[in-house]
Amino acid sequence: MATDQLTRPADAPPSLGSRVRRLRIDERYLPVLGTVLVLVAMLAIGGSRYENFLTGRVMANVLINNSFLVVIAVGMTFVILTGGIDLSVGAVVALSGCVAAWMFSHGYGAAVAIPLVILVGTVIGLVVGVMVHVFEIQPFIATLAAMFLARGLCYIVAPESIPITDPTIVALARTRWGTDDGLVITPSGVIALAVVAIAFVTLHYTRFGRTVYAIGGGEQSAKLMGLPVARTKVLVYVISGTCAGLGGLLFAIFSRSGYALTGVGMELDAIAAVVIGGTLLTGGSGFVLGSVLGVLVLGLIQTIITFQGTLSSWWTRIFIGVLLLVFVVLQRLLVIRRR
Amino acid sequence: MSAVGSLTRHRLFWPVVALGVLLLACVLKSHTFLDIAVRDGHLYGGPIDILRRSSVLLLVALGMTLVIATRGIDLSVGAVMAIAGAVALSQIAASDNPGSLAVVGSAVGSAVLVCLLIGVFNGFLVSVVGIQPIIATLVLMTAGRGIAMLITGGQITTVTSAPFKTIATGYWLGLPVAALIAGFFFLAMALITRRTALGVLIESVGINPVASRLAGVRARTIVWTVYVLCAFFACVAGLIRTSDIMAADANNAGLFIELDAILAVVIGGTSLAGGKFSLVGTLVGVLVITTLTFSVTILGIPANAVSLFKALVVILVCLLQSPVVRHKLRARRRQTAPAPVEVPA
Amino acid sequence: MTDTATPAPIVTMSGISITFPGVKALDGVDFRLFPGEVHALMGENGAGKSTLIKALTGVYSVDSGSIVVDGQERTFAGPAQAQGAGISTVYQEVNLCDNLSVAENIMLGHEVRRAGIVDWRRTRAAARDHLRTMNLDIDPKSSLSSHSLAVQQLVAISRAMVVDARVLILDEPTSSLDADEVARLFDVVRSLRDRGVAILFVSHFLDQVYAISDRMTVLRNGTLVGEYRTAELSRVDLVQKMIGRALEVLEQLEEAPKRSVAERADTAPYLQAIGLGRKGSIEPFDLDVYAGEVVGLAGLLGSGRTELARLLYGADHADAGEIRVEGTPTRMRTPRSALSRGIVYSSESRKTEGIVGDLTVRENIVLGLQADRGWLRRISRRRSDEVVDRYIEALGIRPANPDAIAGNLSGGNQQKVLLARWLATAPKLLLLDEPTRGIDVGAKAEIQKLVADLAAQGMAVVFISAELEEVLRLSHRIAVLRDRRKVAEIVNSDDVTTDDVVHLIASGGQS
Amino acid sequence: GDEGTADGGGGGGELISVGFSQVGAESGWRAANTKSIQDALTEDAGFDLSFSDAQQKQENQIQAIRSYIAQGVDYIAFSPVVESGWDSVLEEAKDAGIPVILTDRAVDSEDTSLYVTFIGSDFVEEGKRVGDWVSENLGTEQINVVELQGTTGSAPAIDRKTGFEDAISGNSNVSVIASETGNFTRAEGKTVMEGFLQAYPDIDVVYAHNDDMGLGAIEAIEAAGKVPGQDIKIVTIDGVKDGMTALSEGKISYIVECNPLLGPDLAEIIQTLEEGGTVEPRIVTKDEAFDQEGAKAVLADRQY
Ligand SMILES: Nc1ncnc2c1ncn2[C@@H]1O[C@H](COP(=O)(O)OP(=O)(O)OP(=O)(O)O)[C@@H](O)[C@H]1O
Ligand SMILES: Nc1ncnc2c1ncn2[C@@H]1O[C@H](COP(=O)(O)OP(=O)(O)OP(=O)(O)O)[C@@H](O)[C@H]1O
Ligand SMILES: [Mg+2]
Ligand SMILES: [Mg+2]
Repeated sequence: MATDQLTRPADAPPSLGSRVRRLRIDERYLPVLGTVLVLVAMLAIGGSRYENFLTGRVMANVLINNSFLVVIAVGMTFVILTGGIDLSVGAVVALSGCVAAWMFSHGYGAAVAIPLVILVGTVIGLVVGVMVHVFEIQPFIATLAAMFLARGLCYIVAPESIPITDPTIVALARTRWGTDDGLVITPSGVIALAVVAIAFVTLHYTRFGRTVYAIGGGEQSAKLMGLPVARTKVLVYVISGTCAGLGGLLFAIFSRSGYALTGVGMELDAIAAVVIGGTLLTGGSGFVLGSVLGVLVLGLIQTIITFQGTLSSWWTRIFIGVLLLVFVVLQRLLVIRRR
Repeated sequence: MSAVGSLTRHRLFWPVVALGVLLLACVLKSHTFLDIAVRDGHLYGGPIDILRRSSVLLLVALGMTLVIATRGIDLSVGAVMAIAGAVALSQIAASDNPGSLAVVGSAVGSAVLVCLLIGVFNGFLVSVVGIQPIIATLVLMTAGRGIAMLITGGQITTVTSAPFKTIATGYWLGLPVAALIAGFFFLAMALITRRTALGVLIESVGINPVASRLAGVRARTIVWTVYVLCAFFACVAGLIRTSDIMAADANNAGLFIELDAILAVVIGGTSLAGGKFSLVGTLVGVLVITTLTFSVTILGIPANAVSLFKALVVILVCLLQSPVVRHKLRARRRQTAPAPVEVPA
Repeated sequence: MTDTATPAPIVTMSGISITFPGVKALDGVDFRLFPGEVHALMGENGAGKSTLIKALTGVYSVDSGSIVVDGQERTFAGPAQAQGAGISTVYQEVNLCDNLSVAENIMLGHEVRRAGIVDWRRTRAAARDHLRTMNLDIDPKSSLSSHSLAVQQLVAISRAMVVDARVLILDEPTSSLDADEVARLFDVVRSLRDRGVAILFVSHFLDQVYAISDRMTVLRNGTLVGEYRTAELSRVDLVQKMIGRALEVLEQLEEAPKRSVAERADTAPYLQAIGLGRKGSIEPFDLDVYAGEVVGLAGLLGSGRTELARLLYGADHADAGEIRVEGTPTRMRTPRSALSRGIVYSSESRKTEGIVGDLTVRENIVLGLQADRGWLRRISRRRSDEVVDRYIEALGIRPANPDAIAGNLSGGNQQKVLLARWLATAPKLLLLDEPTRGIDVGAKAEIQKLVADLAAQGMAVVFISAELEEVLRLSHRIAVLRDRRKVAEIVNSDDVTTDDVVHLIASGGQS
Repeated sequence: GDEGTADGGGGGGELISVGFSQVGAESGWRAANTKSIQDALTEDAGFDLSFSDAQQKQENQIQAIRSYIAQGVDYIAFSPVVESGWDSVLEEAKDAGIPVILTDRAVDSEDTSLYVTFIGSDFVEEGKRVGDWVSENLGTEQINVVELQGTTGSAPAIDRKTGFEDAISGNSNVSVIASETGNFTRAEGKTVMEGFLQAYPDIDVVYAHNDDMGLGAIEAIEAAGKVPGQDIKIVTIDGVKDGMTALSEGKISYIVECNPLLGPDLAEIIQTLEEGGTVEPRIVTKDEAFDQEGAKAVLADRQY
């Protein structure tokens, strides 16, 4: 696309008030657009380098393998949009997985266990929300403490990894809908997409969602505008916690086990996905769909590494770092060019 | 009364209390904990151990404080530590004479050089390209460890080199060299930031970058500089950590230290939103965290409960330190003894 | 209309006291607001006007005193509750979210919904209607940050109209509006008043206060001076009540003769802009500024005055033309390069581009000096005491405490701190963008006098103000801008009137 | 989208393609393990190896295995990060007809048909052998043992703890007075040991779950002015080169080996399967145990 389409016409001086001509593409979408472009480029490069890469099966796997991360990134998006951050999600995923495994191994049915497992996340989110809002503890620290807490509880609940044999979970893990050549979707994938859809509607079509953006734009202003800042701030952490709880459930389905060391560093993956998706960590600007793209980018990087197949452990890390770098720099340049 | 009041109201009151409580618990468990003995002209004992052990975290937190003051964050410090160790030790290991001062000197020098380059790279991404700090440094957090492993070939490089060993385990004037190094840099930075205008300019950039730029402050250069400083301190920390075990462990050197460092900075009262920072606060934060880690072993907390124990202490300190609780406590005190507030006209 | 007091006040505040660390912002203040009146709250910068408003709407909790709304004692937990009770407020600094669109800012919390889902089409339509009442024809979908401060101020006012309020509070709503917008706003205010809405109005423009208010309450130093009918209080008396003494500077200035610029024809201009421009922000223009001269920039909202000043300062990069300082071509890459050549710029948006909020007054004032010197050579405590004390004194910054946090100062005092920062660097060329915005009468006169004196001492000044009178009073030459283009330049003299300038603006320089 | 028969990127069509998913590169032991596998499954030996490092994340490993299935490799081998949670993906491999071989760590699947064989060490047994040695050689009088555990929750840490406890349970002379995690690293091994030395003045034996922590403990003991191997005895598991060196110097007293060199065995297993043969469902590697003399004997030709 031509750059000049995006610059404002310098001639035709507009009259009072209406001088800001609407851009063909809203500036706010640029980072997401950047993500899409780089994603397409990655697919193209991957497809040209590796056989069997651009197949339905591989693409489906990217979503299937990352459905839990999608859900977590969605929750994280809410928090980051308010200008906060949630470091506890990785540990909450582990905790709810452990609780799930513990409950199943103690004979509770899926009908009892599943809601409770998600509730674990909700409760931790609530604790964080109260710490952040009522006690004005910085989100980074409140969620870091929650991370230690959740991880600590993991060892209490499940000192060893516990397999899950519950028939519902097994069925959920096994079910595949789709075509024979591998373009399939799992119940987890469907749940993830549903969460994305709900989050999208919530963020863009409800007052709560708009308040989230407003808080990110300026908490003080939002307060003075008479918006329910307190409730909203607590709620975003509850949402993030709940998403992490659900993510933990999806992970438990994905791995059919609960393990205390699950999800170490997963919060960074989620944050990276959100940021790659074009959301600003300072809050107020970004889209949940961007976060989904961010997860896909991370998933694709991982896939490319596997397809490459010759990277040693250290080159793997360097490669991931370099791809991340190329990615953020490209995206940044795209955005600057368009400004 | 009012002296006590202003003391308890101080930002660092509760962290210091926490430190005291942890030390007390350790003494109750192990009565000789606080004893300091002189052995071969060196000081030994719990407090000395804590000082020596704080050195690594103090250095990392020192750089982190400055970065955080500019509204940034540096996740790559752990990886930088690993690289510093890998560069230095692989050089010493490759030399014919690992015990020579010159070899150690050049190894340390090249480690510092490499780390400064890393700092320049981080700073460039943040200040020039304009990438959000957490992501900009995430790049090296991931790749950096890979680079360190590339240098060591994935193995743990072990050497025997007396001069290098001195860095972490040596004593000078009866005090551990590591603590002296960290103390030196701490004092140097404290002096530089407060005796020159660097401190206030860093704060200014952290509080309002736009206004600072318009006021003529070299916002970009300052941000760039703090990342270089942060990498440098991480490098020194990495060398100490490496010298401590005389092995370059690319995978585990400084793993998750960024979280501890950030925690220390925040416990010390510096806000992650940037702006006003306190190096003394950071020192207190570092001592609290080091003592906390140390006390886990002394108190014999079961391995499975360590994380929970840490979480509870951190939450408690943060809660007590939070503005709301401090305000509540103050209000209660005022109710019991109402003091007239003098206001200058 | 409502001089024969309406029976019951809708808001009664009595004995309100608020103490901040080190400052008693309000001390036993009483205040009444009746339905169907426009009530002006008057006082110097830092008198406590904004604080009183924030006490009413629950932003601050009061130390003592009671607030009765509609006959009921109330303590609001925050603006949300106050809004619920029918009190709609436009706070002093524009408090909107600049990451959101105009429509969203207006309608936040009041979006048109169907089954809980926001109907954006109707919400935008509603926003457009509200904008129309303010005579603002901008795209509701456009982002708020793309508009100038003045437009943002109008948007903030539009937002206050969304609620069907019984009490409307406007804290300095007109500080960056020009005459047309103010007139428009007053039409709206009058019609609201006639519908029985109680309106609380704060402004430092005495003309406006006299034009719109029915009654006024005067505060000084956090204490109540009194409540008066506007019609019964002369301007001189009002000013005297506000500042506690008579004001002479103002008269002095009125008499100052407009200096002829002929005498400096032989010298070279201090700064010369030739074909300087930047795509999308201002078309190439020529401008000379001589030492000892005040060049005024006149134009409507968004005419490009700020953009022009920013180019001269290097805050934005010019993509055409060149700048010469004392005849030598100079590239203004960053503010620093301008600063090192003695050019300084005081921004119009002090909150985002001026004051460094969490630093102290002292640190803010010496920041410019310090930045110029570099980090290594810190300004000594003695030197900074000297500078800071001098400007606190000269500009009447209150509280006169160099170690107060600048962000906690009242709006007007922050503006003074900003001015002090630049004056302290002893610049050669002073670019002042709305330096008197939100400044009280006394201080405004002081600042105007200061500008005139500085020019007389040989400083070059570029002066931007939404108040044409002010521009006319101070400038030797006036450059007229329209639609981001310089359209005319006139030499000021006693026969130039505001009407002439308005005419020039309207005709685009074609007269 | 099948690209026909151009399998293996144009090399000899006879190569056996193997996908190997490694846990990570968290220790020197692991690096040796990786190297052994990469050295054994070379093209010269008739293999086309796809290697990937999961960086200690189970999700990465599952992703990698799925990816191998999509690529259509002939064999999949992997060292599971954790014991449980592999059923789904192993079922997928089974459905795709790809044999799976587990290396180093086992899975707890009830359905043993999901994988062909497991090759590696028995962690419980390792702990037990150390415990037996301590009990027999040192437990003749009252001794206090402190334990440096591996990463909390990890299988080797749990198993080595269990094995050791089993072995000493019969000997009332041996008591474990403290047990703390050192995360399998030297640095943490050292810090924890420093704490132990502060808190417990009468430590006789250190049992470290791997050599690295043991080496860290040596540093701590020396710094405290005591002599490792005499004042305090150290027993560990793994047998990496640094550990064996310390053992030969008498600083460590006993090491039970945990052999990382699984590459040749893995190659042999695949070759056997390729030729239609069968292998045992569980192949436990022959792990040696060394004392000072034994260490001196093998140290010279120790590869890792
Ligand atoms: N949050 C705060 N913390 C400390 N002091 C404050 C705070 N807010 C206001 N003040 C102080 O209270 C006093 C009154 O301030 P206020 O903003 O009410 O003045 P104002 O009358 O609105 O002035 P202006 O005309 O300049 O807006 C000032 O001295 C100010 O410094
Ligand atoms: N970042 C931006 N993006 C888009 N448009 C902008 C941006 N900044 C300014 N503008 C437009 O350019 C116009 C010129 O702004 P400028 O602030 O220079 O006007 P001004 O003459 O100083 O008016 P004011 O009296 O409002 O200060 C603004 O009204 C705004 O519509
Ligand atoms: Mg005010
Ligand atoms: Mg302007």
